[in-house]
Amino acid sequence: MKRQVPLVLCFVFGIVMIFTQFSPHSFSQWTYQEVISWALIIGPFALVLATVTLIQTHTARIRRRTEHWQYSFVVFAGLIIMVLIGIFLKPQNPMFEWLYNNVQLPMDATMFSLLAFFIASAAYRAFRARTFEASLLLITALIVMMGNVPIGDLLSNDTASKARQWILDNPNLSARRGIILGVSLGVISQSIRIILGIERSYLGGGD
Amino acid sequence: MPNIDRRIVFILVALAVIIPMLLSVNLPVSVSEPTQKFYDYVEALPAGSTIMVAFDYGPSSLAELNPMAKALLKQCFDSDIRVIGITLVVDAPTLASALIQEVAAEKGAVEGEDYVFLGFRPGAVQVILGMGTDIASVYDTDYNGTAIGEIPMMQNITNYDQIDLLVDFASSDTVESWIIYANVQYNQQIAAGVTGVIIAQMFPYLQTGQLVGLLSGILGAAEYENLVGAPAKGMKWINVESFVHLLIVGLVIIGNITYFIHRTREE
Amino acid sequence: MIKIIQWLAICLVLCLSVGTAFSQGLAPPSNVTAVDTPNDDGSSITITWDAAVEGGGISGYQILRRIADGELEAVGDLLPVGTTTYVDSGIEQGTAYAYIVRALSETEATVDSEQTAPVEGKDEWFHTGKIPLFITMLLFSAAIVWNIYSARSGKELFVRRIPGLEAVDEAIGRATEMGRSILYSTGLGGVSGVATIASMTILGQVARRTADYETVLRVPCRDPIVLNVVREMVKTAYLEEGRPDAYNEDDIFFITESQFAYAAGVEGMMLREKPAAIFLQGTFYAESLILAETGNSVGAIQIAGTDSEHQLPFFIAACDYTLIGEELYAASAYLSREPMLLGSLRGQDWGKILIFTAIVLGVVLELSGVSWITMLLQRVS
Amino acid sequence: MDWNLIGIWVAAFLTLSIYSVLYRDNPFYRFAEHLFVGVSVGYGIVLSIYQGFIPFAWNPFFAAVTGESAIGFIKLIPICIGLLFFARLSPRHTWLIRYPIAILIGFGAGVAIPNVLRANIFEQTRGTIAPFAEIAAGTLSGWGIFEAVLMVVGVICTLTYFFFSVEHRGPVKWLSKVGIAFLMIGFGSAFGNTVMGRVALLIQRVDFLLNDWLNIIS
Repeated sequence: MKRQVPLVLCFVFGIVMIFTQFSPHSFSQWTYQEVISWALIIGPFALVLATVTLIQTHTARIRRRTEHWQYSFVVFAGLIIMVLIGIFLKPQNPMFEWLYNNVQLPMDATMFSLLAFFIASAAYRAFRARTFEASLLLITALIVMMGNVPIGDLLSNDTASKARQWILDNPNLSARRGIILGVSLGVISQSIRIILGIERSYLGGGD
Repeated sequence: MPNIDRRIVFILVALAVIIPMLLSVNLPVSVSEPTQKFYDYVEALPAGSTIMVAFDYGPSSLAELNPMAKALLKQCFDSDIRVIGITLVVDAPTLASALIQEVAAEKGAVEGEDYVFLGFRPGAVQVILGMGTDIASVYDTDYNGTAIGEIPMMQNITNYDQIDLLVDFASSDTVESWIIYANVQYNQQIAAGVTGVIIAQMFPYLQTGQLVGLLSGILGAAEYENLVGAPAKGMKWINVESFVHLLIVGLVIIGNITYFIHRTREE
Repeated sequence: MIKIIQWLAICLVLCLSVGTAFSQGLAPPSNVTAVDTPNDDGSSITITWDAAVEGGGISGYQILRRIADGELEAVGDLLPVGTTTYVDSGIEQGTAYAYIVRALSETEATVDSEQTAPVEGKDEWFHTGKIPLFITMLLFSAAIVWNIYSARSGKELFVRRIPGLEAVDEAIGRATEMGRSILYSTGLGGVSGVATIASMTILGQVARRTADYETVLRVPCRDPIVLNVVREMVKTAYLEEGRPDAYNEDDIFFITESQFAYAAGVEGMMLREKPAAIFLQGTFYAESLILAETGNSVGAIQIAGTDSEHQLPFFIAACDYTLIGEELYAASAYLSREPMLLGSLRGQDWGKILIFTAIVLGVVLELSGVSWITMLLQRVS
Repeated sequence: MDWNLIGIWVAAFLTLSIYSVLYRDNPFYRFAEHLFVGVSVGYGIVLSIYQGFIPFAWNPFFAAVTGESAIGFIKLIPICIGLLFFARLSPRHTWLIRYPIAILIGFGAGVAIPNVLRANIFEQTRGTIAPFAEIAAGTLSGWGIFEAVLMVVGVICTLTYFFFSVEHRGPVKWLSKVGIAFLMIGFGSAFGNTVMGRVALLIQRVDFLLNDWLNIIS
């Protein structure tokens, strides 16, 4: 029950999904569509579970008074306000949109923009031409960076953007292709192992 | 090695953004081939064609993708191309809906006739596959809850067969999903506008023709604004961007010079 | 008199026009066939006919169909001249349809082809166009499975040296000498990710060595399920090395599921504890640079490994050693010597040989004007 | 009350709170960071209920209950599978969570195999060979021929680098050395492009602060 059934389920669903892709029969197509919509239904449950875990973690932090435990209340406040307004007034409600546009959106964008600062700091402290390979990476990066902005063309008489385009189109493309081919083989081989029940680590440890 | 406080570098970055922005510098922008191809493909569509636009990005990528999405929408509404907006990303619908409405209001496009926004459905791959047979099987209503059967422009649209081009504005692996599932399986023509982070991995698909065109980050946005003839944020930001790139290039060079001096001294 | 001339004129025009029609031969479309469209779900019938002779006066075609002895009905729009096939996808399955192709001239004269035999749309169980794909899939699966079994039956499988891995012992040794801790992050991925699985396998091996040296191994986790699996693995490693006493469960802990908060947490740890060695193995996103740059600034030996392409440049630039993409998977096989991993690694290499062969053969054939490899790889829609 | 204006002030406050971490960790940053976690999770829940659960599970199921179309009852299967996720909350029944995970993983693997094989292996191999047809037809310039050859060399060398079951000695070593050079160029391009993205975000935030909030630039 604990190990065999999941392995069988995994096998059956995997094989069915493979088969339906080789079969244009209307029954296969119907099955395909139906199972796809199941995956859409199962998804939200996982999200709710993740939220429950989040709530548990923060409740534990408050209970144990770990460092900065007061901020866990801020997490709850954000969560509850968003959920209450969203559920009762629907996501199209102006109040919900206001919260999204003025609270979530600016914070999300700002968080990621912090990386611009870190890149600059890393550029000064960490990016060193220590080896031949590292130098190649650095030089390409500099060319692409300059090719990505108009000032590069202004300083180099239009060669920067052409060089960037050539690099992206040629050596970059073949490297990507090599990676795509290799990683895809890895993904397919893992998928085969999963369907055949050889790879079981997703079941976690225990019996 | 002089290990300066990284906060000094942070201040330099901030200045490199603020000063050029206040001075509003203007540098000429040329147009790259993938952008031109994208533009030409859309331009060649006859009036009354339909484009599906997937707004697959959240707030963390709006700086790069909003300007290009706006430029494309302007072009579509100007040349009577109908737009179906969707998204595969959970934090996108509010942002995308606002964006479409903003451009539609400016261009006088009518909701339900010139454009429709269908919103978000979970399970990216399943959504893409589902629309291959029947869009209504995935989206029974639009974002506002109007039944799809009651939307005038959706009357003659069942699946990808009636969609002339799919444009994916993306910040993650969604372009690959669109290619693997919509292009390979349903032969849907696809063009993409992507963030800087994922540009490099798009080129294999461009060469095989799995992508008909590509806009790269804020530069692509500036180029497209240029082509459409509606300079906006993209053009303005790419100029500021120039100075920050110069600063970073300078930092790398200074860093390496000090590194080499240090190394020679050690030897 | 005028009337007669009028009549004559009309007659002349009529004769001429009939004559032209005949002389230009508004011939009926020939060789009209209707067959069930192959490789579909029985929802369409394909009609084909021969192209019209040039200058035959034909300006277009209209497809007509009838059910048994029913009325003729027009299907679809007028087709331009030059068309030779039409797919009628508006059919009912299980009903037989007979088709007629009607040719139209510019003067709106029409001529019908002969009626085809009635055909039905049929469901197909297998898409014949996908046979190359199917065979490749079976071959590759067989290669993987065969290699796994041969590895399990005790055959030694060779894995090449992986540069970053030699540094593992060096890093652990250095941490031991300096009496500082080792920090190991399994990244942001969930338990089913290929990279996370590989990372946890490597962690198991690192834990065996730290158990021997009694070096502190700290593992901050982002996913609660990963946390449980990691604890189990590290505990087993310590047990097997005979040092269960050295295992401290609190060294493997949950930080938070939020991306940047996790990064901030790990960054804080680096700054406070100044670990001598840092392992960043698994799936990483934008936070990769924050981690690698901070690690660099505290002077730790950093060994990174990820299959997240976008983050690789940052790791390569800011870390001492980086396992690139597939190398991460290979490293887990190399260190653990687990037959399943070794076997599939070799199976994947066989796949690569197949791709090599296809490319080289394809290039040679293409250059000599033969393009069947390209045809074989052609997409089927 | 002008909600628009309040919104801008709130957004500006939160933006500056997050930037304050660049100086050092402080209560403003911690407040913003925690608020961010709560709000984004809440947003995700609301969206997946309204845009996922209701249209795909609730509506068809409701139609089945009211007798509109009995096929909706089939949705009970995925709903039950989804409910099994909650088994994790009970230590004794945690193992039940393997059922939905196994289904999702099996589903994903099954969908992936033919598609990845086709799009990433067949298509990419074909794309590598395709330019040689143009060479044979004589439609490719000298430079184009060089690029096509470079492509094949790059792909083969990169793949050789990822070849694990032979020792990298002799010619293999050289091929993989060339491969790593190609890889580095690839990563360099990725780096240069990533910089563009992150900086664009920063510019957008600064534009917001100077333009929308402080109204400095017209």
